[in-house]
Amino acid sequence: MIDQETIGLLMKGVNNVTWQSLVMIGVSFVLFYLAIVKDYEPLLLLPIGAGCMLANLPLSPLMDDTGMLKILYGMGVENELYPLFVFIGIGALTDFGPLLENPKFVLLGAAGQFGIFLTLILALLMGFTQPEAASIGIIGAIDGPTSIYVSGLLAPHMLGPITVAAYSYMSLVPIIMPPVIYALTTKRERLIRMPYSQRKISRRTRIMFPIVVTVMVGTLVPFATPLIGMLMLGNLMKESGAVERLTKASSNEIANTVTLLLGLAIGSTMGGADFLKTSTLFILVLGLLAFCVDCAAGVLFAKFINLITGGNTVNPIIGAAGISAFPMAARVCQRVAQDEDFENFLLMHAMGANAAGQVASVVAGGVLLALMGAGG
Amino acid sequence: MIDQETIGLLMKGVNNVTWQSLVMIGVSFVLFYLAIVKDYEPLLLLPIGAGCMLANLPLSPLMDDTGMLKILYGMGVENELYPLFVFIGIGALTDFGPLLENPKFVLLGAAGQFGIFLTLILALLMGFTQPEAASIGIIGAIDGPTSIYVSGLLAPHMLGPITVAAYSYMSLVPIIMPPVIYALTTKRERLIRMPYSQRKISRRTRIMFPIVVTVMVGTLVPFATPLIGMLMLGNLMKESGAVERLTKASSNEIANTVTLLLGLAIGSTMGGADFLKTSTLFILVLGLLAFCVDCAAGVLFAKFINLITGGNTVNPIIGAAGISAFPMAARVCQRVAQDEDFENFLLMHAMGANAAGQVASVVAGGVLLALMGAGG
Amino acid sequence: MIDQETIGLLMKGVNNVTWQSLVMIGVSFVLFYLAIVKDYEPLLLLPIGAGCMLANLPLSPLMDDTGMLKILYGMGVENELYPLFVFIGIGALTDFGPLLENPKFVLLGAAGQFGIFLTLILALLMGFTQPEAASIGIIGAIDGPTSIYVSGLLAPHMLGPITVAAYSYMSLVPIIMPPVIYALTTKRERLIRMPYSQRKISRRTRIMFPIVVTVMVGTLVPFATPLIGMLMLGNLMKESGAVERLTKASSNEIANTVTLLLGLAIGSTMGGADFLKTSTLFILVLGLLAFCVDCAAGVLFAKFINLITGGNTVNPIIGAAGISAFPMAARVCQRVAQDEDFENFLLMHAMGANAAGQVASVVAGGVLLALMGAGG
Amino acid sequence: MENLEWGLKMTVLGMGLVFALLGLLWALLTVILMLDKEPKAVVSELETNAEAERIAAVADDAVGAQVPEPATVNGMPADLVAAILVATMKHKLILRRQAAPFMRSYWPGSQLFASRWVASGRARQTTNWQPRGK
Amino acid sequence: MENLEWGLKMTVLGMGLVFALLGLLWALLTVILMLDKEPKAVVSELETNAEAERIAAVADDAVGAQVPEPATVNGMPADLVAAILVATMKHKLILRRQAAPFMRSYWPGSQLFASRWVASGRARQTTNWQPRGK
Amino acid sequence: MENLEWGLKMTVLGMGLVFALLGLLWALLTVILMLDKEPKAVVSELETNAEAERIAAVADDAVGAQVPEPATVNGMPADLVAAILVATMKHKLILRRQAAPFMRSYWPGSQLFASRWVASGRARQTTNWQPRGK
Ligand code: NA
Ligand code: NA
Ligand code: NA
Repeated sequence: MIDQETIGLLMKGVNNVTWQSLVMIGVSFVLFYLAIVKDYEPLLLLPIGAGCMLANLPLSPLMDDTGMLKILYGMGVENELYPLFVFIGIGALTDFGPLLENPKFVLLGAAGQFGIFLTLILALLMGFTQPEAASIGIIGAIDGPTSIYVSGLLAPHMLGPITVAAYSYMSLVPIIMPPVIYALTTKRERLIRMPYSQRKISRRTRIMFPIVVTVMVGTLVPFATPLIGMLMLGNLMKESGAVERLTKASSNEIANTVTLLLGLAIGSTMGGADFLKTSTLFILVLGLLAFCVDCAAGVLFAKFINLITGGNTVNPIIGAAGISAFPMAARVCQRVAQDEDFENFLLMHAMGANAAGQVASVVAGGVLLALMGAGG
Repeated sequence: MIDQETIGLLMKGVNNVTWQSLVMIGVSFVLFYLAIVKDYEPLLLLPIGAGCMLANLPLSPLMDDTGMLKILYGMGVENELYPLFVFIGIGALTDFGPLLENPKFVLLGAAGQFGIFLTLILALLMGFTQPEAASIGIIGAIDGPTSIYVSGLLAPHMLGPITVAAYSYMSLVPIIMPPVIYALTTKRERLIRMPYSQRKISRRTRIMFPIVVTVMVGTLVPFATPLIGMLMLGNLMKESGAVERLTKASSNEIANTVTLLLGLAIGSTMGGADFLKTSTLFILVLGLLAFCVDCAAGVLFAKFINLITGGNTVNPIIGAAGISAFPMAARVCQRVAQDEDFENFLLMHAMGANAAGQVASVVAGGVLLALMGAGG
Repeated sequence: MIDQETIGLLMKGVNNVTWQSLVMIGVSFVLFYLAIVKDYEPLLLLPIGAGCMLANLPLSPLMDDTGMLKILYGMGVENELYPLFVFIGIGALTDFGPLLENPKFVLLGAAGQFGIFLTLILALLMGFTQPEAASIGIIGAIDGPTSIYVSGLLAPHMLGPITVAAYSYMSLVPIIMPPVIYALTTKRERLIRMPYSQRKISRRTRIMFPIVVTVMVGTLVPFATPLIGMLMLGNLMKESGAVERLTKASSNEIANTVTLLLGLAIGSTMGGADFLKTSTLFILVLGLLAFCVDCAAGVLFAKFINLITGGNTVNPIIGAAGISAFPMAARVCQRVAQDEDFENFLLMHAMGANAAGQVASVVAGGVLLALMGAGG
Repeated sequence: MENLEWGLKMTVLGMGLVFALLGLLWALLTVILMLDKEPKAVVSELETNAEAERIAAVADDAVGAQVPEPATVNGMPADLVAAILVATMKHKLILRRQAAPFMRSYWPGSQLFASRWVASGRARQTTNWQPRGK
Repeated sequence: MENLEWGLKMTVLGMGLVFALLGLLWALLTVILMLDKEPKAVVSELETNAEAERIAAVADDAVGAQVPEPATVNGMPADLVAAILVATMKHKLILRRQAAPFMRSYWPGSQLFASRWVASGRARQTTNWQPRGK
Repeated sequence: MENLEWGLKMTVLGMGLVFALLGLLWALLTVILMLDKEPKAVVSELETNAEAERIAAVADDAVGAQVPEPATVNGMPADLVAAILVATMKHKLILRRQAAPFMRSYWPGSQLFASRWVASGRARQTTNWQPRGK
């Protein structure tokens, strides 16, 4: 009654287990560990881990052409909808006030993008193609949605490791930044206090900021329009104070739903065949390097400002905050400063640099896309 | 190293700025001003402004075939999903009790749709095509989702100005209605008091109302089924009291999300080439006229009732409330009445007429579609 | 002026009323009655009723190829997205602790799936095709999303009655279960008390449970991966405690929205031509039978355990809880037990069997799909 | 001219249909309400108004429902007018009560004149006032 | 007949597989729980029941989880029964305490019989009881 | 080598553009701020820090914003450090006040050092601090 054929069909699942799928399921366990036990960006890494696990189960119907994970991928990763929605939510919760009070800090944000390009060169030398190298470099923006957006356009086959790297390293800010700062600054520099001139930012200016940035960046770097446009849309909704319902929806319901779907879809790209390559290891290493170079460039640029202006007006610690991990990078800078002198309060300055880093990393992403479009 | 070609590519954005796009970005600033400073329907006009701005930035990737704004348009404007979802939310927050207590007021709602057809004639005379004229007329429903639904079917190329007009004029209710009322009524008429016979509306009746309306209107005017069906679905969910979770979701999470996406998508239709025509100006003027005619027709019809019945039982002020701007039109009527005699309380009567206007404008939308389908 | 043609077009709606559509609108009223007055799963049955009503109105534009109901169907029923999202939400609110404290109860869950297969045989004998018979049998899982998922794959033309049956019978748990229990147990058996050994379940175990179940079931029955994967994803998010935002979104915003859309889409499949067949009656009767057989099998299996182990350690009442209507089935068992002896507390044991029933019915759904794929 | 004719035809047909449909609705509602047999009762205008404000306040939460400009009466803030009004009505009530005292379940105007903002807050507290189930 | 045969085959295979899979799950869970080495403790039925009610109350929020009819015991409202029950148990406790007094961390039944509605409210307050992070 | 050249070109162009764009932004912001003509005022570092904490706490709600490890200063919990700090600053203030008493709208440090968690709670209370409309 139970014939050979039936047994064969019933054992189909077990027969299709491969060592790659087992390893990838192990990788998903690592992601669960990082997310749950180490608390590394659990909102992203847990769904990514789940997507990875479900995609690597043998013959997973979720990965059919009409499977859920494929549909989720098509719904928002392929067309870049998810990262753009996430950006609306981020914009709705980011206060650019600290940057507006000290607009000169925008340059620190620019300096903090140097890691992108250095890593790009290294990746090229390691044999990655130009779009791949650019995608690896963008990890140096230390900005999840930007990394997903850019690499989704340039090298979708590397989306998995790049996203995992971007979000993991965002979580490693408190671990990676301090040694870089200590290595590049003297105690005397770290003790520099920065007096604070408060300037009341009018509501008009707060509302004009997102509009001006969108029009300026969008006109000069059209490739950056989606990223900067959505970030600034969220900010405009917040600062206008007129659409609280939409602001709340963007930073809560929409952000939560999209994050879950995004994580699952990204995780589903982590198939064994694509992921288990030495290139993945290189991506992780290069991404980490990009992050360190970002911090270093920021610190050195701050020192360079001091050199130029001939005074000790900028504590180089805050140079390291010129990345997009807002507001964590700023907090870590404050902690490093306070470790030297617990009456030294740099947080507001660091927040300014950090907000600049948020804008700068989006701009850098757009510039990278523009150069790649122009490029080669 | 930086060759001519690269520079050309980098300047692509600036080179593609056109005067039309600049003007349209200016229009988006006007929309921001109306939304934020004047508080005109900010939930719609702010996202519309943002969509307009982002669509008119040079070479905006958001307007590519796979660009976010195009996708949002396809997701819910092209297939009319957004306005229908918005209607579920409106139905979930509309209490038809005042209408049920005085069902005769439904006729005031009918009178308030006269502007639709008068404007249609004027638009025809100005040279608009028949579907265009019908779409302009529907602004006279003073009902955002109905206008979007009808013009999305008949004249999608005019969706931008029609939607902006519909929502702007909804906001102008407190400014436009009073002079029309004053012009058409005598002081003696405005002083008419309307005693109120309260009737307890049973829960059964409240639940039967949306079902009866849906079946009746849907059977007689199939073109109105989507609009009336969704409005009444929301109301049924509310009155049933059995699905609070869904009622809440419809009027909050879903409504907020859809409003944001709808606004962005509508804004994205406002390309310079389509928008910067004299026809846009005509649309705005004719829409305003439609609104005024609605109010006037309602007031005159109320006076006509008094004439027929030979008594002064209906204060003609409430005739002006027979439009769909619920509950604002009713409130404005109450204020006008109270300006004459601050012990005159018409609000409940006006709310009845207003609820009727909500139903009537949906019916009128369906009738218009039916006649256009039948038409010509 | 109003010519024959115009009148004909205006009467189109009325002319297209058929007796089938009238009957189906009547069916939708019955669904409203069950949902609102009898409080039978109103979250599902009210939207299903609304979908049914709207789909059966004459010439309903909602049922066009680009009509809303068709779109909602394509968005989540055709590709099975809705039931899978619902499962994430169910997983996020299900506590498998009672099962973990008494893992032996998993077998009661297995026994509670017997109705599926018995009904399948009966349906075959009545002349249904094999996929149809399997779809009818799955009503015996007494699990809405599983029923929708399986029958959506095997017999989408029967989705309407199967879903209605599944959710209605879930609501009938308090009415159907007690007589079955009384019929198959003696008073002495119903008086059996079950002492409770509490075991603290570590957080590690709670987190490992969903992962282990997913990997095990997914590997052995790939067809069950989507169902079990989403149920366990929700549970993992909950138990991890690290992604509260996503857990909340899954069990609230997402669940509510999807439930509304799912109900409307399912309702829209209930066209007169498909629904008004004797087969629909058979489906309803067979589904009810499946449910009764489930309960009976659970009770008998519990008695069988007592027979094997030679003691009266298991109160057979809790055998009836081995279905997926969590936690209602468990509560009904507790009430039956307390009706005999109001100091008899079986709830925790029954919850264990009930949680097992939840897992088992998903496994049974996957097994059924696997056998059908293997099958015939 | 042809267009004008078509437009006039649309207007006649359109307004005719709208009136016909809403007239039919009126008839249906009247029948339904007759089945209900709920008694009518004349209630004070102040109470009716407060109830209407409550209903309006719930609807204010709808997308596209404008929260209106602060109400003014003859240029005075509505709250002030309301206070004057309540005082006036109270006075009338006292006169009426003195004229013909009798027991009532509640005094007309007892709910006073709740400003829209108060009414709105109250409405939000009590939005889910429908008892669930039967 | 062919159909019947196929159906029986499905039943045997299907139930066999379901039992086999859940049996395997039983084995796996037993192993996992053995690794945990958490001690077992006999606890009062009342406490267990209250805990079970709490779990059920959380699950009640799931879509498709019926909120059941109000519980009755032999036709009496469950709350009344619960009160009687608690009184009975308290009495037993006192007898037991008098017989053999000793210190316990908590008295059986100390949490009393929380009605489902109380339990439900409590559960909602404490839904996020899992500490975040480590 | 060709790749290296391309990479260097990308780096120069890329960083050049990023700096150019942000420099332009700097210029624009400066112009906008000049139009504002809001006065600058030197404020106490403690107050500034508390304000910065408030801003950071709002941003913590963004997806992808890590809630950081509990802050420590030289291994001591930040709260303890804050307490010491406040005491120290208070002492300084007293000394300063004794040296040159004068009226100020508020004392530097008067808002004290709010720990991040306190600041966070406050921020959440006051998130919608922007007045609606005009
Ligand atoms: Na960055
Ligand atoms: Na209207
Ligand atoms: Na089941």
